[in-house]
Amino acid sequence: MDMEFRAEDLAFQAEVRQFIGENLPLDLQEKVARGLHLEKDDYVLWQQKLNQRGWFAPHWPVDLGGVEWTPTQHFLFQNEQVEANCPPIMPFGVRMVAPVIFTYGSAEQKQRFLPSILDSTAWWCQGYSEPGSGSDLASLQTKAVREGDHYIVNGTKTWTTLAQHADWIFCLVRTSSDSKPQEGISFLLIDMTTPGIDVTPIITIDGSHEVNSVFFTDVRVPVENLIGEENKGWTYAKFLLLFERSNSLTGSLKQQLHRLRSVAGQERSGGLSLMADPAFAAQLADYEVQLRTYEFLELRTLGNSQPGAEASYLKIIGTDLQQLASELTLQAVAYYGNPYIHDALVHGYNEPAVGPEYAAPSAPQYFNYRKTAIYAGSNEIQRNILSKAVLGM
Amino acid sequence: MDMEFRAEDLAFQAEVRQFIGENLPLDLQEKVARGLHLEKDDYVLWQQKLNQRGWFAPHWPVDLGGVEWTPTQHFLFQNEQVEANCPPIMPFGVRMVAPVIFTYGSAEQKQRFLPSILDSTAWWCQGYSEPGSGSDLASLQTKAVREGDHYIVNGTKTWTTLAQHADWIFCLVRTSSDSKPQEGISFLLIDMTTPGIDVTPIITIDGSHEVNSVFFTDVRVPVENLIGEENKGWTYAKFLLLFERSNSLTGSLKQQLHRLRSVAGQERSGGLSLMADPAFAAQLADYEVQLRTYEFLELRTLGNSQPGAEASYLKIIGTDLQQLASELTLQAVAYYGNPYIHDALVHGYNEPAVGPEYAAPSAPQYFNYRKTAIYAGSNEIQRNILSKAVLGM
Amino acid sequence: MDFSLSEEQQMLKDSVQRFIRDEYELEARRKLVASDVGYSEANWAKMAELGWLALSLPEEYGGIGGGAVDTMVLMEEFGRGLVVEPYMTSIVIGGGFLMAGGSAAQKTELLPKLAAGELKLAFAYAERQSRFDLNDVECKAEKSGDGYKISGHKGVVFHAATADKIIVSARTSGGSRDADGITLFLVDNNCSGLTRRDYPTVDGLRASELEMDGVTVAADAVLGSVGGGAALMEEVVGQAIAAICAEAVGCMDVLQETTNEYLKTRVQFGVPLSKFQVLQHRMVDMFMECEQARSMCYMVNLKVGDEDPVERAKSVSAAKVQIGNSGRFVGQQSVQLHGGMGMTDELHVGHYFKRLTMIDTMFGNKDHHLKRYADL
Amino acid sequence: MDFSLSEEQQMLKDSVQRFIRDEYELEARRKLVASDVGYSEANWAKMAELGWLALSLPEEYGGIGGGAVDTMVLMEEFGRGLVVEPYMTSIVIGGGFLMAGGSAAQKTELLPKLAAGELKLAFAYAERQSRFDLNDVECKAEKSGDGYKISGHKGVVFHAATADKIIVSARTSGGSRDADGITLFLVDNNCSGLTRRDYPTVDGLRASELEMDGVTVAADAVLGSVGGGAALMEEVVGQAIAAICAEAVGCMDVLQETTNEYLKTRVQFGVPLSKFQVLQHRMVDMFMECEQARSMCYMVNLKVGDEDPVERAKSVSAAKVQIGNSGRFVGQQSVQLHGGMGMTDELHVGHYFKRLTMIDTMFGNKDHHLKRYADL
Repeated sequence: MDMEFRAEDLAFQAEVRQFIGENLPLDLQEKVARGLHLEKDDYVLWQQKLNQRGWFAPHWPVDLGGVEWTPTQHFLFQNEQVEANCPPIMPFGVRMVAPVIFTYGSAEQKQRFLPSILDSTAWWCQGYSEPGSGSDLASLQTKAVREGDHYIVNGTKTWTTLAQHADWIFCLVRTSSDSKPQEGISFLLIDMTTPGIDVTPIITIDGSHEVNSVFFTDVRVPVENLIGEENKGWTYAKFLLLFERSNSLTGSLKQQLHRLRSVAGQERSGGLSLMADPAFAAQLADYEVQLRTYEFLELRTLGNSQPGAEASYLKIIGTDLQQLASELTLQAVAYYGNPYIHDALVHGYNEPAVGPEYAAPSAPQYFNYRKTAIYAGSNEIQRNILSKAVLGM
Repeated sequence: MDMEFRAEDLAFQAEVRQFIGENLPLDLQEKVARGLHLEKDDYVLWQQKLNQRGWFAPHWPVDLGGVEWTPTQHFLFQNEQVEANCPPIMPFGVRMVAPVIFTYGSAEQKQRFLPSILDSTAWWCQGYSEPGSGSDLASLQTKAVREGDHYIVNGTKTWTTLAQHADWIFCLVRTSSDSKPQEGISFLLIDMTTPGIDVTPIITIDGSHEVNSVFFTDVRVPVENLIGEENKGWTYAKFLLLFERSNSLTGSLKQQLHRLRSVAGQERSGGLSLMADPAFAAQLADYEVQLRTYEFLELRTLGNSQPGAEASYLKIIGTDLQQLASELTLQAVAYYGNPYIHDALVHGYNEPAVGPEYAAPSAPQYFNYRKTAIYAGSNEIQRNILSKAVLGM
Repeated sequence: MDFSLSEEQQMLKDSVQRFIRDEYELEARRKLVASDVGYSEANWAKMAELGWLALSLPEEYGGIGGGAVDTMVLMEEFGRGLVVEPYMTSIVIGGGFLMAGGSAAQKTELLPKLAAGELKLAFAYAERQSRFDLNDVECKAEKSGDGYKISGHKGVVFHAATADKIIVSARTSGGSRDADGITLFLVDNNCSGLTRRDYPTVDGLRASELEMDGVTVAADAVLGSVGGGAALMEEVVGQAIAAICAEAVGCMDVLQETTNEYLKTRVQFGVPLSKFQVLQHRMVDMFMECEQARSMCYMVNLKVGDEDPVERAKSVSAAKVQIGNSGRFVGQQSVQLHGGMGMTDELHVGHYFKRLTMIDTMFGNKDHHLKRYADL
Repeated sequence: MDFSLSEEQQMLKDSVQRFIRDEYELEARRKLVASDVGYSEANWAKMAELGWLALSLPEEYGGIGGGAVDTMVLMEEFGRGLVVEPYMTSIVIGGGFLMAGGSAAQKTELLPKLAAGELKLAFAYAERQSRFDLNDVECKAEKSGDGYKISGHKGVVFHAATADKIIVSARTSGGSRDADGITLFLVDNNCSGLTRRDYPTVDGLRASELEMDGVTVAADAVLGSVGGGAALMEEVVGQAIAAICAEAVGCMDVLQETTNEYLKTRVQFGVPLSKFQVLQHRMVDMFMECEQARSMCYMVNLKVGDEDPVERAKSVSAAKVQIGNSGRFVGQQSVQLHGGMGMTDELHVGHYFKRLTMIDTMFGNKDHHLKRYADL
């Protein structure tokens, strides 16, 4: 057991820092630091920079564009990104559908889809949830009926994050209703420009447009867009869910903590900094202890390249902490959590801020982050999984 | 809506205070205040004093020895008792079996059993739980088989509080296994001196002997000791459980708070009183707010003479607070929660205390109070009840 | 001791419930929130007509002379309806200040108008540095001739844009955080030297930042005694907290009922969600939080007029702590148990959640009041 | 970065597990607890023989030269067995003080005996008023000839009765709570002027109150520098906390496993308790607390030797907070989920619960360390 970073790790860290310093535009960095809304172009710009350096898909197989990093290097890489306020990577292509494609897809599919994911020219979204299928994903009803060389897809997907930007959607569809719900599901890749697809925004309680409903009416999808075997999609779906849940959160939690500390340092209470208020200081310390615990919990699982049950508990604990940090930040800004000027959350807003500039995103982020305990399998579902998979109950 | 005590209420309160002042022995009062173990004689003494004044069974029908008090008077009476560190009333006779007897018993049973409950010459205990029947009380297996004028009882009861002092036990026994578990249960009153009854102590984690196992081997119980109808005992059992759960806790919670404040006022931290420590002060204030909430929750239900679902939520919230107060007290005494000298918890211990005198009962009480969330239907069972009875889930 | 409503209170409750049913369907409210002023003048007129604006005001000035419990009955139903009209700022706070500190002339002039719906008031007290301390006042009022010149900033002044007069706390003597030396002024909204920046709030209300640069007021604009504003604020803000607790209880009850209903109808894994024990217990916890919040709401409304200032302050702070904790739990869990649907602007769940979140902030959050309770 | 055990550590772990299996069945432990000295000298001799007493001591003085992680491996298994021998006080703390502050003469004389099981040490630091502040020391040591005269009280000194020497913190200068001016002394247990009152503790250990009335020690009884005891205590108590965290992790894991097993076998309402979703989720929460506690246990044992004192202190306090919180939850819920059975002295559940409760108190509870963390 040891915690040392070896010399080559430190050299790697320095290399990453230098790269970020030379490539991340300052205004983009500021946007991230201030918690403002990011545009599609913001994500794409940074993803392409990373790709030019060969660092966009480090977890992919090397022959497809991945890098042979040690777990420590992966950890350092992600940490540096977040510390430096780089835009987050959109996971739907590179971290979600790509592993499915390179694990279960055909040679043609790999050739066709992976390059545009790597260079971020194709934006993907995820067609899993449906209005009637939330926690019970396997009850999904979107139908795909084979007609010659095509599937005809009908149904509705919902909570589809950033579908408004998407070129492609990966979908779970029902190709058979004969047996157990899980057994009749297939995994389809669908071009968003196909006729019959309709994207409708869902405005969430924070006032933002992040998710959508996607309606499919007689959408014709070529059979070559089927991943693996027909009716075996549940296997691929679960594989992907593990990746979705095992997203490392230490970095973004630290970013939230930096912001919280910065806000609290500027807020006043009884003529002093809010940091000097014993009740607030105790809550902050408690949060920091929990975050440190989470970090070491994550580090302990670093070695496991194939995420298992720990994906579920990291998801539960990590999202609890995301919510807690956003709550403490909202508490810190006191009355200035009230003002809501939608445009103030966008970079380039030219009016002076109402109250302190840092206050504006606090309430929207708190409201928005309620989603984290719901999406990718609610935290209740994660506990169901753990009680069965780990505790054998 | 109003919170005023009327003039007659205040006069009543003064009367109760005067009575306590004139009748409660000082050494008994001190024993209660210090949280020491009480002997059987301590309970009996105070119960008999109350009975002499006609105040031992105020909730009974007037013709049997009760008093026509308003809910406010009941509240004031109990509050004064606790504020003055009177010993608690042992509920098994007067508050538990007696209402069953005067509601469902025969005239003969009333005549035979109620007087000795009133004058505390008979000590009762409760034969409900069994080793295999905890939360699932209706699964009980103790059998009573009719043989002429007697039932022959065989089986084991457990967690029987203070059975070592008991003259009588009221028991749920199985008289039929034909139908649903609830339908074959009968309610028997059993003389503890009957041959075939064996009482074995159970030592609990705090080191005390409060509960027992009671073994029945071919115990002959006259049929006239059956309450109501054979096989209908579940109805009487549920009636009694409501009384058990609707025990008012405000008074004893306030007593715990007094003790906690007194302890914290004497403990030092950083050269000051522990009360001046911001973290401790915040926890204490939080507890006081919760207690005040509980008090008003209880007051709101005062008017309901027949306790219903509120018995369950008062039980959950009240026992949570009992546990929390005992935990804060243990925290307050710091290292002096460690020493464990069994005899120091008994009045009349002549050695000097280890550390401050108030510290000795802290850890035992904390450990002992874990029972409160388990007994009388665990708090999980109470939530099951509420979700069905109140929320219709 | 008695926790039941009088016949008049029950009638008032029924009457407000009818109003909510008729005027406060979610779509109707959404339109009000999106409108120019952010609420409906027609509703305000109706509230005047129904006597609600007069409810808590004294009979000798055109009021009905109701007490805290009457206001509580009304506010609870306003909470259930997520009412956006400025009742709290104008009647509970504005009216409260006039009753507690107004001169005979001020009462005679203003209270009848308030009761009739012809006058609206707002209360400007928070400042950038003040956090929740009412006595942390840097805004200055200097003697100028017979009157005063007020300069400084006030933040997050609810319903300032539509108020005729704004009650402003300013320092006439003493240091930044002294209790002594704070004076309250009735300032005309359109007076010179006053700049307002209006904006919507996350929970669908309106508020403003005020900049005062030598706003001139006459001596009769002083509300209460010169330098004695702290005690007056403590009293009236106590009443406001008691009222907002009732609003919160209304919000919580709706969320609890709605969520319970949702769990019974939403089927997953072949059964209604209400059959999952974990969700049953969560609902029980929500239910218990509602009952506890209601208990403290009754408590504070019965005690807010207590003569002992320590007992009064403890009651107010204890209630605010409980309401903050209960509101947080019920709000968060309502969203969680609704799953994705709870995250949408389309359902009313999120709107109640947001309102409850902001109620915790109003007049000091739970941390502030816990500390205040501990210090009393 | 690497969180796996070395081959030697794995062998050590196996060896302790065998010892626990053979010697620490619940009944055997119960007898030790009820015995005169409260533990087994035979076990102590066996620990010496197996090299465990020498594990953390330096090779040049008869030790094995192991690090914090080695001690962690051992202590975790001791936690699983609820071992009552005075390893923590004698070896981790006593040995730790000698290594960190002992003179060459003290090391040469005492460390080999410690490693061989021929010497036991205890540590007397707490006082009636000190709460968890190591530097709140009123016990006085005054210069007397070449040596010192020590007077004062020390409370809850673990395993003092069976220690040969007691390390005592006393004030040689400065005010009651100054960090400067505290000196540590090696005091013979049977010296004149020292009165001991011995008693059992709630978790089955032994402790004593010490009264010192002019206890005379020579100059070479000073451990470390005169007046420099605070830094020495900070260092060694940090190591002790790292070790006790491992013990707690062992306790928690046993409780979690036992409770899970119990739920699977205990049938109520016709099904095992493990089929109730509420209990499933509770068990998951217990499991997650165990995993979190283990993570922080690794963290603190890897960082307790960090050269940066702030980082070291933060690591120690953060770990103690997490262990306190996790231990409280796991302990309380183990009893709750065992129902009535969990309340009995007969089952081992309560014994682990009591030990975890007292571990939270040792060297400062979670509140103390949360404040210390915040202040760093």
